[in-house]
Amino acid sequence: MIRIEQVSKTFGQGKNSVVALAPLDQFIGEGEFIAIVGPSGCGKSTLLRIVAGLETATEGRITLGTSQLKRPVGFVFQDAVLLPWKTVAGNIRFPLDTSGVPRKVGDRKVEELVELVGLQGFENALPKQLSGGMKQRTAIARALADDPAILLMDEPFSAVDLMTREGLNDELLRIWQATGKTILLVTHSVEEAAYLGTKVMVMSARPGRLRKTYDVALPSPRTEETKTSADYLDLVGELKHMMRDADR
Amino acid sequence: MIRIEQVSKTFGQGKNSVVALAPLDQFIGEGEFIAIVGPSGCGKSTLLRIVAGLETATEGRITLGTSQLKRPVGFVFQDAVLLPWKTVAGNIRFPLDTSGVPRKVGDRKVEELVELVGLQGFENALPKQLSGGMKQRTAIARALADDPAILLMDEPFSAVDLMTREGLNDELLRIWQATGKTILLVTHSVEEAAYLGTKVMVMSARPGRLRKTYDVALPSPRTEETKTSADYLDLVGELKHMMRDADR
Amino acid sequence: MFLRSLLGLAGFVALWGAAVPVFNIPSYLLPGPIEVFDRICFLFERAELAGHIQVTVLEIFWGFLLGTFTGIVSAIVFARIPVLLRIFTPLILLLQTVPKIAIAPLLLLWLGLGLAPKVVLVAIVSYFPVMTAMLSGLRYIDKSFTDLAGVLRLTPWQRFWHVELPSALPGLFAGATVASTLAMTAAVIGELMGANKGMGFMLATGQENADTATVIGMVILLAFLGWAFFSMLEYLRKRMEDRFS
Amino acid sequence: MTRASRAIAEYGAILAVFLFVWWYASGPYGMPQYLLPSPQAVASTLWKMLLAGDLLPHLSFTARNILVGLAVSTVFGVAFAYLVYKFPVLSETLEGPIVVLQTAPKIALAPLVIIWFGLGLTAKIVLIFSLAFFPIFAGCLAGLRAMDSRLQDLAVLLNLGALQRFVRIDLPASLPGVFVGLKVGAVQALVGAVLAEWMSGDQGLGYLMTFATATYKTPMLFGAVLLTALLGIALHGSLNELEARFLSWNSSDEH
Amino acid sequence: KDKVVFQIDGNVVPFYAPLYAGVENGFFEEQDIEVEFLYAGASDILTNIAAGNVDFGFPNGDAVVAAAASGLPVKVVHTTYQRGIGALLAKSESGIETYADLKGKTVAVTSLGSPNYLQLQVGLIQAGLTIDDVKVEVVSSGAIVQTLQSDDVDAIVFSELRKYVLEAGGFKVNMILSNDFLPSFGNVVVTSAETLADNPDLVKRFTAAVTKSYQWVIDGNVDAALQISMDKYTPTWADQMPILSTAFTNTFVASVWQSPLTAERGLGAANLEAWQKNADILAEYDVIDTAPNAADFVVDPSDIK
Ligand SMILES: Nc1ncnc2c1ncn2[C@@H]1O[C@H](COP(=O)(O)OP(=O)(O)OP(=O)(O)O)[C@@H](O)[C@H]1O
Ligand SMILES: Nc1ncnc2c1ncn2[C@@H]1O[C@H](COP(=O)(O)OP(=O)(O)OP(=O)(O)O)[C@@H](O)[C@H]1O
Ligand SMILES: [Mg+2]
Ligand SMILES: [Mg+2]
Repeated sequence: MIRIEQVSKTFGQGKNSVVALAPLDQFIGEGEFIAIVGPSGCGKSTLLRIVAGLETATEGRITLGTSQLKRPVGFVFQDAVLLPWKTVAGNIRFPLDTSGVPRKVGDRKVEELVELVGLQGFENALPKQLSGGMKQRTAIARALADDPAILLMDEPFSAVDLMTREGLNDELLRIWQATGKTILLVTHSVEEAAYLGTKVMVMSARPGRLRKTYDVALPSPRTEETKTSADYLDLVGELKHMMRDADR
Repeated sequence: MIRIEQVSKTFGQGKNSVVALAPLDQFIGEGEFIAIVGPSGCGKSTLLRIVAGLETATEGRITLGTSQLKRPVGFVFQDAVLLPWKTVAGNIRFPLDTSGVPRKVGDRKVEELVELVGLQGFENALPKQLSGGMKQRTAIARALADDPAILLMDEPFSAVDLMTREGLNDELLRIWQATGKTILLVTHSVEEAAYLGTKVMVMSARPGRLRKTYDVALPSPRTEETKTSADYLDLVGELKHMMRDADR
Repeated sequence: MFLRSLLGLAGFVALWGAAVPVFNIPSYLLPGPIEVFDRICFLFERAELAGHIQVTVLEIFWGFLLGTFTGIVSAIVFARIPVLLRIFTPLILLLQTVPKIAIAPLLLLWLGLGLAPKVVLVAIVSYFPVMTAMLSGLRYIDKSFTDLAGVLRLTPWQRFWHVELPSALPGLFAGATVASTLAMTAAVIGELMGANKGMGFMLATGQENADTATVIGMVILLAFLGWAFFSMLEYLRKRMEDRFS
Repeated sequence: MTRASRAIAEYGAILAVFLFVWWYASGPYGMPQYLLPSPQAVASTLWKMLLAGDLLPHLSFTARNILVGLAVSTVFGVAFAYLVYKFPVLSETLEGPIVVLQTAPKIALAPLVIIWFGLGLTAKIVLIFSLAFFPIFAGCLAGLRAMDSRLQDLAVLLNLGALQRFVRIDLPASLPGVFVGLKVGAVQALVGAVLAEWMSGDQGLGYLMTFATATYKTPMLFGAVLLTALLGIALHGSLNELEARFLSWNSSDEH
Repeated sequence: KDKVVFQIDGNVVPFYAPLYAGVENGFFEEQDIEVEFLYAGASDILTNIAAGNVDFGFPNGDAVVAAAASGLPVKVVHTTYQRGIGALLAKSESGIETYADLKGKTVAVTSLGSPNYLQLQVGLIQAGLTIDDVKVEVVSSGAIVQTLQSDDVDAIVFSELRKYVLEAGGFKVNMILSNDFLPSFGNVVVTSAETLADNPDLVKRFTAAVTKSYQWVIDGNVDAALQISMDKYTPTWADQMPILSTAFTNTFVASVWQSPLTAERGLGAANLEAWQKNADILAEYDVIDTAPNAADFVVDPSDIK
């Protein structure tokens, strides 16, 4: 459960200040999958960072209702953020190593995750030897490694091709359904938002504010068929319309 | 004009070597707009970097037939690469400053470009104060600044929202038509590839090789209508099919 | 690498050997390599040079260790609590800039005549480059790494060991290299302020006696020691880099 | 509290503590004057010297030598680091020898430097240079080596000439390292200046110290030491200020 | 058995051979004293003694006067060198034979606070010149001899003993002893007032051992003492034995360690008048603010109870 109350964020002071986020309210229940869409620079990353506790809100309050106190959230950063001195496997197992998971258990988990994101054969590659998409997939695997109750993902699939993306979308849905995680996912693809989310938050630009939150009334589990259903197509259309509007 | 002859690239040596690019041939005429699609890690970035001279091909030859000898290519990197000590305006004008363009002329050009990528009001922001999409747009503006004859763009629109992306697509088309640049653009969106390219190169993964080059027989100039034309939709369908195949 | 250094060394010695007769340099200004070599052998045989070297090496070893350790630890503390940095900076600079010879009697008074004052002196001078480098490494650490550490709720120790140290490592090694050279100088200075052992003492003896061959001989031995020190640091650096990859 | 007033408060507090401890040690605790003169004695000595015009010439002499030496060291340190960075072959053959040269104790070489370079200003600058060069060199080199390699791609793409590449990309990118080197180098320059004056000449704070030591004018000795330290603090402060100005883009704090 | 730290001015040089020989011959052992030699500059030695860092010191007399004038609680307990050994040294080929010849020349001293600088001033004044008639350079003791050798300066005012070093280096040297116009003392044994008051017995035994050491050398053992020094303490000087032997016999034995006074009262005897004169001159030339009372810091060895 995440309760966002009147959270706003202003960077800088005085004349040079930028209002990244106007006061924003949102309640996110346990096990919900929230997709966030909005124009570039509208404060999506900022919102996620505030929820993760990386940025303090200028005003307002965030309440995380999670029992997993030590490491409440997993985070996929917009730009991967891999430790350059660690290999793919090393990066993925980093959250495990730092929370004292036994070596053996970690090894198994890493192997599983490498396969999930399709990086078999690159376990021992260093980040500088990876393509953009491969870095991003490593970061996704890392965020999943220690099974956080809340998963915050900032455009996790932006650098991967359509096929991989669809595969990862389905994997994410599967994991979500199996574990009941609460997920916040920022994306630029309204199709993705509609396909994955239980709710879609549409934000508008400068100062970033929540325009509307859509409840997605598509049946679960979602499959390829979902993408051809009239409800889905309607929602996508509506979201696109909304976005075009939001941008003005 | 770019002639790619039997170009291949292998990273590393011996057991750890990775074949990023299998021998690849492609002729790209003056003023063509080539879109490149392919799964993550198939060597798209590598190919662009070889064309730009940032990486030497293990084998084969690249010939650039351009009169603009000093600075033949403009490049949009997959991950922005801005000078962290320069502002948005400073980054955009960097190619101008370093080629001795008079201050005044540069100022005007920068203003124009800032508007093109929608960063008005952020001219004096430092990269660390920008959102992901804003960084990427700054990088696009910089690549356009000194009007290179060849433009190499590595997923330039991956971090911007759909609306901005469509706007930038149309701007790019306009610039291309007005200036007759040769453009190579890597994208994960087959729709984008079909909409923009005169040719679409489809690559397949590991080792990256050229699967097929499609000639796009859509009328020019392309407009919103193009996106509803049967030819376009056919091409997109075919490309998607090809991609699904390529991935296996 | 080793061979190349050896070649460079041979070239240097040859140049030196040639320059002395060619430019007719009197030996009280610059004795030839053979004379210096003879003198070193002589000192080994007759003046227990090996014992002197051992004393100096010990001083450098403990002092460098102490200085580096406090440098790293205090940099971490300073980075977390900037007020402390501002408060301690003047004192640290005072310690660094006080001519050691000027306060020698005070040091002896507090630390005695043995190894301790020399070790402390070496520690003081090694401290500063290491602390400065570490502090800079921590200050300019890539912000996204800090974010990662924040998200993973790393403990301070984990944060240091897995994120901060590897990031700061290149700068830290540069600092340690600088510190190593200063450490050697400090050991020698320490021995000048009241000693009867060590290479610095030997060197002062040579100086006092206008015995340029001994002075140059000591300088060369110290240089060898410095080279060994540097090679050790390089080795360590490579090992550390492996450890963190 | 504003930045300035906070700084004044902090420095005031630390100064007060420092003076108190000093006063206590030299007064009530009973350290004899010849080991540790009281702060009052030092202050009054300095004040008398200042009034007699015996202080400022020494101070400015030392300060000037430090600045000149530091400037020369910076130019050569950065230039040399850049060469070594650009031509890795040089690094293999030169870095070791440079380090080794550095380990030669300056205090031992100081007399030789005076013998070789005479008694004038050159010898002093050479001595300062021999101390300050290496930290700057090492810092700059570390800064260059830690540079984001993607910036090099940008330089290649824009076909920048050697000079532009240095001024516009390599130098700014290596500045964090350069500043580490400068801070350590500044302290070393100070040590070198004092050492040089200690060895020869009749001007400067270092000279004042030898004179005071030989004549047991301990208050003067401590006064000179204190002034040296103040010079060091001023230099360090200016470098911090410069760093804050030039590297604001790089610091992680957001103010 | 008492362990004492004995800090000697400068460094290990054969000029201290009597002390080394005394230790090797067991003269200190006989007094139940074990000596550890330590080295430093004169002013450091005196500060160390005052601070209690070391037990005995062997600095030059001028430094002791200056220290006493500054209130350091130090006591001369053995006036080992009965006169000063400061001297003006110039290469013979320079033609400098008197202070008058220095006009317009460059002269090096180790510090403007050193007694040598005072000697230079007084020497010039007595020759009808002033300090402004020469160019003075300050050069550290580690480099001063070389600056004369390399002709960076025309003369140096330093220790008489350097004459032998220079001659060993093949230079012909002219020398003017400062003591002739400005009485002072070379190396003397110093201890702290506290040690003297609390442990006079130790001081007595120590000075007795020092006396015995010097007496042994004076009694025809110059070469033997030098040999001991070369064997254990100053091996690098071995090839200069002949010169040193001459120097010892002609200078040290003849007129430095012995004087009419010592013939009367034994080695190390204190001539309080001479000390007082030394102090007065230092005060007169502003090296020290006020002259201390010689009786306050100089003790004749025979007076130690
Ligand atoms: N550290 C910072 N300092 C100052 N301004 C900042 C900072 N970080 C973000 N901003 C500003 O806050 C606004 C929102 O940024 P944010 O990164 O949240 O956008 P976003 O919605 O994630 O955009 P994108 O889709 O392009 O990533 C932007 O205008 C940006 O300039
Ligand atoms: N510097 C390098 N060293 C070693 N291997 C590398 C290096 N750069 C790229 N590779 C490898 O080359 C292959 C192709 O990489 P490239 O970056 O060209 O892929 P891409 O097609 O751009 O992928 P993406 O869409 O994910 O960006 C990858 O397998 C990658 O691991
Ligand atoms: Mg963002
Ligand atoms: Mg790529």
